[in-house]
Amino acid sequence: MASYNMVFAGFGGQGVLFTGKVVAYAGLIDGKEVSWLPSYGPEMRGGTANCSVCISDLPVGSPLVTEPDVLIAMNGPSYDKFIDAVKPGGVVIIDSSLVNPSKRREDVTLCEVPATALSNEEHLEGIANMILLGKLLESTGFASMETVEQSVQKCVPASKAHLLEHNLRAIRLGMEQ
Amino acid sequence: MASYNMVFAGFGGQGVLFTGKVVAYAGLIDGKEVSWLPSYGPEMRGGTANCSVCISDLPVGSPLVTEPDVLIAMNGPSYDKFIDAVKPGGVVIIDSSLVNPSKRREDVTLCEVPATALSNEEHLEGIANMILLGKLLESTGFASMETVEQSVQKCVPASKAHLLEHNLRAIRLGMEQ
Amino acid sequence: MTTVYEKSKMLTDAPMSYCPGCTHGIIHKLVAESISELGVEGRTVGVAPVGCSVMAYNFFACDMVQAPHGRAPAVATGLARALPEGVIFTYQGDGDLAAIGTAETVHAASRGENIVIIFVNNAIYGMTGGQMAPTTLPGQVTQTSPYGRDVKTAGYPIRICEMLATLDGTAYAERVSVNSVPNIRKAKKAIKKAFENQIAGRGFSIVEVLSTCPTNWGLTPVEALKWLEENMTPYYPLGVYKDITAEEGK
Amino acid sequence: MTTVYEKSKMLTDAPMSYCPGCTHGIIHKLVAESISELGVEGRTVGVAPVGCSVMAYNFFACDMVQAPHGRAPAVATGLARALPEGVIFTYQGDGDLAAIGTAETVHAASRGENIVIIFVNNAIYGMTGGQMAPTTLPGQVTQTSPYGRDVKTAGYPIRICEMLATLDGTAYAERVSVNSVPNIRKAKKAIKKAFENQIAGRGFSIVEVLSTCPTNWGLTPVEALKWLEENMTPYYPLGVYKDITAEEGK
Amino acid sequence: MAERILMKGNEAIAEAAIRAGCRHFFGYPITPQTEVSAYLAKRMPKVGGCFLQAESEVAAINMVLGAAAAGVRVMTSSSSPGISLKSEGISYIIGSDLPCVILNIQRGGPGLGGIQPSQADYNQATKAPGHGDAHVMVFAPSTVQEMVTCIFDMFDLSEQYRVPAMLLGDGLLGQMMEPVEFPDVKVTPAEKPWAANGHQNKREHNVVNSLYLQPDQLEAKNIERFERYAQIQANETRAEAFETEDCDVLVVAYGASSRIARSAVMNARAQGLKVGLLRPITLWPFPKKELLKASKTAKDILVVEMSMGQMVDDVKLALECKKPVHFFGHTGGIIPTPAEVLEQLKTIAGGAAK
Amino acid sequence: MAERILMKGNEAIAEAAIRAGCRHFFGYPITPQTEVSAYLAKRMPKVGGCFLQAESEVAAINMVLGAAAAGVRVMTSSSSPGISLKSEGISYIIGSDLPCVILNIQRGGPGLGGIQPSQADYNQATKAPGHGDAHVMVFAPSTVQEMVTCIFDMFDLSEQYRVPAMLLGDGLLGQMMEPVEFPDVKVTPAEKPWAANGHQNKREHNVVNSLYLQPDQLEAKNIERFERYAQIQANETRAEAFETEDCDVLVVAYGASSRIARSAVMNARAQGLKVGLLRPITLWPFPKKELLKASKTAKDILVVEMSMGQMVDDVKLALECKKPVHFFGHTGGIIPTPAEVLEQLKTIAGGAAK
Amino acid sequence: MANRVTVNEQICKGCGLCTSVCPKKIMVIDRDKLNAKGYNPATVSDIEKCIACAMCAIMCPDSAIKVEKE
Amino acid sequence: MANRVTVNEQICKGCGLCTSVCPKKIMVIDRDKLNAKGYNPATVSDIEKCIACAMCAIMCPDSAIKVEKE
Ligand SMILES: Cc1ncc(C[n+]2csc(CCOP(=O)(O)OP(=O)(O)O)c2C)c(N)n1
Ligand SMILES: Cc1ncc(C[n+]2csc(CCOP(=O)(O)OP(=O)(O)O)c2C)c(N)n1
Ligand code: SF4
Ligand code: SF4
Ligand code: SF4
Ligand code: SF4
Repeated sequence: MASYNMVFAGFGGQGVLFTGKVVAYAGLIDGKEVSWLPSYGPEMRGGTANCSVCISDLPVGSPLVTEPDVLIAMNGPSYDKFIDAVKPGGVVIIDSSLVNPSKRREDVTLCEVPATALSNEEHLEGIANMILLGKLLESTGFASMETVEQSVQKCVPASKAHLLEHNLRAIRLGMEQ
Repeated sequence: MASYNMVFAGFGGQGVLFTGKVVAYAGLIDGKEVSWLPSYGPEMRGGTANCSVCISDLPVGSPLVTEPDVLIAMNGPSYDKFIDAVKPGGVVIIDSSLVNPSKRREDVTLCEVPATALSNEEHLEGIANMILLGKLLESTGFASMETVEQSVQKCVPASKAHLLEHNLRAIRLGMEQ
Repeated sequence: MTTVYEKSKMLTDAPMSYCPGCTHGIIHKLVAESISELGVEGRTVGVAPVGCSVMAYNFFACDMVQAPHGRAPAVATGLARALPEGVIFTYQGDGDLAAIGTAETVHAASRGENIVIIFVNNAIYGMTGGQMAPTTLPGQVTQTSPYGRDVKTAGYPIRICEMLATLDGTAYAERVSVNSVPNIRKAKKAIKKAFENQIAGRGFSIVEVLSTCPTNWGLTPVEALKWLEENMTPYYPLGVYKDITAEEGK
Repeated sequence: MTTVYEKSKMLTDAPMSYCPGCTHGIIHKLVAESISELGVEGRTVGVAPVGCSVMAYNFFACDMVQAPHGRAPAVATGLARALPEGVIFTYQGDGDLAAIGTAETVHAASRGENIVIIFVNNAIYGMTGGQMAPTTLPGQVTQTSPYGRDVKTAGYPIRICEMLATLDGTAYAERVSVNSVPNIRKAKKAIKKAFENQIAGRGFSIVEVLSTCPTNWGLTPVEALKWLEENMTPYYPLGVYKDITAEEGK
Repeated sequence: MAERILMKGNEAIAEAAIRAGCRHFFGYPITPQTEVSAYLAKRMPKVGGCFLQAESEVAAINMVLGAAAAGVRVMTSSSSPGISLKSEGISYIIGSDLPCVILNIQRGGPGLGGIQPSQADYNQATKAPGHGDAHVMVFAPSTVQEMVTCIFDMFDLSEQYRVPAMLLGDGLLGQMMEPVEFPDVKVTPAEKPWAANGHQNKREHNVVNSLYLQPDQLEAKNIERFERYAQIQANETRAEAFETEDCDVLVVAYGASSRIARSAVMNARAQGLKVGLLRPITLWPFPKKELLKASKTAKDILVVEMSMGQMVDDVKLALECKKPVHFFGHTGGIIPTPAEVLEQLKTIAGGAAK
Repeated sequence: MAERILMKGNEAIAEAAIRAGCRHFFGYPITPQTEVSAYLAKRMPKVGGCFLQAESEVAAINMVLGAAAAGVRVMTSSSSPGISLKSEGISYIIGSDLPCVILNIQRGGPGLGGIQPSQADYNQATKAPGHGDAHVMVFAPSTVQEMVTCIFDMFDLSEQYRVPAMLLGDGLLGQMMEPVEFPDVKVTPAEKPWAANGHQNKREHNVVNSLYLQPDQLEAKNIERFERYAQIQANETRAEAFETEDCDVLVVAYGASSRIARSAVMNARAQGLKVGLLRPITLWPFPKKELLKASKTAKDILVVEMSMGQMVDDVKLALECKKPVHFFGHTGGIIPTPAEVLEQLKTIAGGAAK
Repeated sequence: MANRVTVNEQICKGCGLCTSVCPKKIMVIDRDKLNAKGYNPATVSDIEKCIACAMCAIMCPDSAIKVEKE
Repeated sequence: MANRVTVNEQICKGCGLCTSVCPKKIMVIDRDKLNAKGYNPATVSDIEKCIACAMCAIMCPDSAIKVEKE
């Protein structure tokens, strides 16, 4: 696949922007052209947040993904908002602890991961997003695990380096789902 | 003469703008096209003041007179500033109590009226300008005395109506010079 | 059953766009209740600022005008001059009123413009994501004072009521807080009094309301109330800074 | 023979553009003498306003920047931040400082910006031909208050020193007058002190100088001095409104 | 018709505004338009109107916003630097679809520049009166009398289209006196059901606003406004043609410089040169069809402006670059003379003859 | 070359400014450019620089004026309404011949408008950044990397020509992250013998000023400045041509919309349509000769903008109206999609084929 | 019969301000419920203890609470 | 020998401020002279009476006066 156009969406605070950044960085490490674009503005507060990520062999045109190949949805409103836009044949990954997919599409692959529940069980509180990232990795192979590890290292600020291992464990957990 | 392009110049306070206005109003009363344009800005304060007046049978183009047919100069700097611009054959009227015409031109008619001295003698203090206006009237005939009388009436504010007769007397005095 | 408390009719049904627990909402209620109780909804025109309360025009059930950032007092002046019978108020944040709008605020006060200003001081720029405001406390961390407000380079907070009280045109200036029910009750009295002044043509009234911004302070709504009390009130003492009716009474 | 008084070397030879008897010229002298006596001409940068003193850049023999109307304190802030060793001052009229420049003035003060402001209060807009200023006295006739300033519609005069004294960032605020030789001597002391503050890095100093505008007041220069004394000083009391060095001294 | 009296351009505007029903004026002093304020400060109290000197141009334009939102006829006045300061407010007024009248009695720029007459704010007025996709109607009268008639039209059209109207004058027109008479018309301001003037518990609450956080709503609003712009462009262009029927060279000039150009054209005709003048009275909308008509026989176009040449592009575009467009002008406050323009005309006519 | 890292456009600009020797920043918060300030608030103290949040945009631009007058490299940043507020100050900076860098990370307008990406301040930036005969250099990068290179150039060119430089970005470019690397160049700011930084009793006193009360002096100053403008127009135009050699339809687009246009062109080529893209990098000076070259084979031109169509006129003028110029765009914060542009290209190519 | 406290659950943002001021500690956040906007709304745990002081309602920024007295 | 007071007549604007403060009333406007700018300059009528107090010079807005002491 020459390019991935992904949307990461959820409530503010769930780490969807961070997840997108890790993915974009992985693309960069692999020498691809990448872009990351957040939604911004007041609607972010208390509302939903989302970002577009493009990974491609060619320079990225519009960084705004309007027809994603991949959708990661961490809450119901986000699922509802983006599900229709997903390209036929695309991949949709949801945190099934939070999303109850009202509408189902036949022409996309739906991966339901109870990420929040899992994170609580596995003492990975607050990083359900990384579990979903693992699932993304597993289902699309957009990068290698080594690349993603490096990427996480880049993205986790020095002050939070102690959380690195947690993040990686969550990703691995997600890959197994 | 189809048109008069005049410059009235002197120190601020000598009434050159007012004189110009009386002349312009006279033109208006006679059914001519007229314009009046003051110099403006900070240089007016303590410095020289001047205005351009056009009287014409045709609509006035530029109200700024750069080549006057008529120059009324009430102080030395004004004379010096404008004398070269006067059209050959033009009329130059000066208050000879205040202006000592350093430079003289052969190709213009110079009328020297000791207006300030006269005004003091004749108890017409402060309206030397009107004496010069009389001279202007006499030497160019740009309007009739009746017209000018009406014009002065228009221009003198109601609150100063008592000065009207003084003004007219000054004009008549000027005509006799 | 008798109703002890319910939503004011001067508020529309539109859900408010504020963050959970943001006291902007409380202040909205007090303004709405005051106008309602005075029975002047029909001739009131409010001016919304640029700030988190930019959409106040959707929440108040009176006619509303949205003003450029900081210019609400000027817009209100235009309204007040055009509508001599109008009850004109502005609702402004601290960035809006005390930074970009300083000149408009000072001059509306100095002119004794017959308007009410509701000044919401939350010590930060809420809408744009938490930058330093003129009212940000010394040492307070914000997006643009990441090492804490350093008064040596970023200057000192401005106490608006104290400053405006020096102006002859100011009829009434009081600082209140909405961090507790008793304080809310006092705030309500002050706001209502400001509107009474306006209706009586007494001129410029400002009520400065200490308010929270849990989101940009990085606190829970309840923690934010406490932070306000412990940090803001010492710097911004509550009380009446000017009141010409009191002076007249003397 | 010993020279008792002569033109300051900090003034250029350019003849001043002020009207005859306008006290702008006296204030220029005091500024120039202060800088000269402190020996800081070489590192001084002055900011000229928009107003009759717009061409101050031609009269002071130090580096000068001409600022947009009212923005001299902001321009001075840029200069002060760029030139930590610089001695930065602005010279502003009342329209410039107290009307359009209100926000810049208040915030430069509030920031404790290390600059000197020489504020020439002549109760009118001189340069534009005599319009009402924020400092125009109640009842005073100007081009835009032809029936006398009516405080009900045009508002009240602003007392800048009193207002700025409420700000923590203000180091020094004094009001002086140049209507007599003794007052000129006091004014000189105040201006020099402001510059001393600047050099010592004490922050924001403002000296408000009551000044005449014979031209637009419609008075002779000598009458104008008297008018100032009789009308302006009662409304604008001379004196020190803030002085952190005095407070430190206590 | 009433008596013709001599009046300064600035004062005539002020009087015209009052007669056009304007009872609210907010301004800040600046040369060369101070007479507008001075006149209204005297007159407004006599007619029960409001003259207020604001603390700044920024405050003044926002007072205008407030008064316009309340539904009254309102005007403000300034000159070049002050108009720049107003540009945020103007953009808001446009975005809020409010009517009002704005005067720009231009002076030399950029920066503090000078105070003598200039036409160097043409681009700002016609292309970018503020940020965003935004226009105001721009009127450029060339006589004191025309200033008066324009003011009446501006109040009416501004209300009709809910687009602010700007009078682009200059120090020459503002300061000069000319005979003027005031039409004796009855003014009927438009109904303003959208005004924020108190709902009196009789209607839903009105909101005057330019914020649309949803891009599709903002786009729709802009498209709707551009439809009104298109109507204005179709119906409200104004220009005067002078001696254009058979002209070889067409001069295009507006406002003060058109007066000079007109003299030059007359002198040129007197010398046998076939030249004419097209004088745009509206600058936005630009009078394209009038220009096309006037330039039919012309081989060359000469644009005369008191700027470095800002209208030139609009002339080229209107003519689809089909004729050579020359420029002559002065800037910084220098007023071109008829003789200079005549000189240019001779050179061009000479070149064209070859 | 240094490492490529992922960075937001706004942050990359801020970092680039620091590396280009800028140690003074004055700004006022506004979406969507707040990251510039946030970044510099953190970084400036670490490099001994000055980050100051001004009380308003008006104050900020005048602080820039002061710092620039003192001779240091200085930058300010805002978005559409804030740029309008700065227009008086910008005109003063131009009139005072001071160098500086100004960012406009555009959002939807007019008025408060919206906060989503827009390109509707094109006219303001290129034709009327303030009153008077005035221009700033306008750069319109289209990637985060290009933002960085532009910033370096802007500081240099601004000093070289003593003309302010504006980066005309938008919310999309400001908010997105892309890989970027910072060139490792040694910066040498120009000598500034004119600076008002204290004469140290070693030279005559310097004056930084834009006032010239004598019209002839003001005109002379303007003419001298326009000579510098002419040099800039001759030497500093920049544009990128993509697939233009044999194109039937040429798309012209800058900044964010050029990215979309580029995708559309690639897709169109894949479908066999002969289309190309000319992407102006400088908007003023407008890259005329580059456009003429790129459009040689083109029968039609399509301008794509995030506005109601503001660059269209410049394209027409550059081509002397010799080719049909079509327009497609969205405004108000809507970002056009490559598919929409492709659709337009097909229609035009179809029409052209007929 | 008890007093009545009605929480508009769709409007409530679960901020907890009401719970912090209730003198009887009967206003609580309902962790088991989630409204359409994703918030856990407030609810009254034991209405019998309610004294209809309306502190909760006065404090609620979103006017989500109505209090009626017996 | 007397003190010396020099008035720069070309710079003087004849405003009369100096004359108004001279304690000896010896600073006067010379109505018979007119400088290039059209002003009657100030002059000292009787230098012998001058006490070199420099009041005139301090008051002069145009720095037109220099005072030297014996
Ligand atoms: C001219 C202009 N400058 C800046 C902004 C961006 N802006 C929007 S809201 C805001 C500050 C809001 O803070 P505050 O007034 O304290 O209100 P709060 O959001 O805290 O309620 C700013 C700077 C703008 N919209 N317009
Ligand atoms: C933006 C702007 N607005 C207005 C003006 C016009 N203007 C020039 S000076 C001035 C006021 C001068 O009054 P003041 O500051 O009191 O100084 P003074 O002339 O009395 O010394 C004004 C309004 C201007 N140049 N720029
Ligand atoms: S950002 Fe702060 S002020 Fe704004 S709504 Fe949220 S909590 Fe309230
Ligand atoms: S107008 Fe007034 S302030 Fe200005 S120089 Fe003349 S007297 Fe002085
Ligand atoms: S205060 Fe209001 S919004 Fe907050 S939890 Fe209680 S009912 Fe809900
Ligand atoms: S004070 Fe100065 S300017 Fe005035 S009269 Fe005396 S010497 Fe001349």
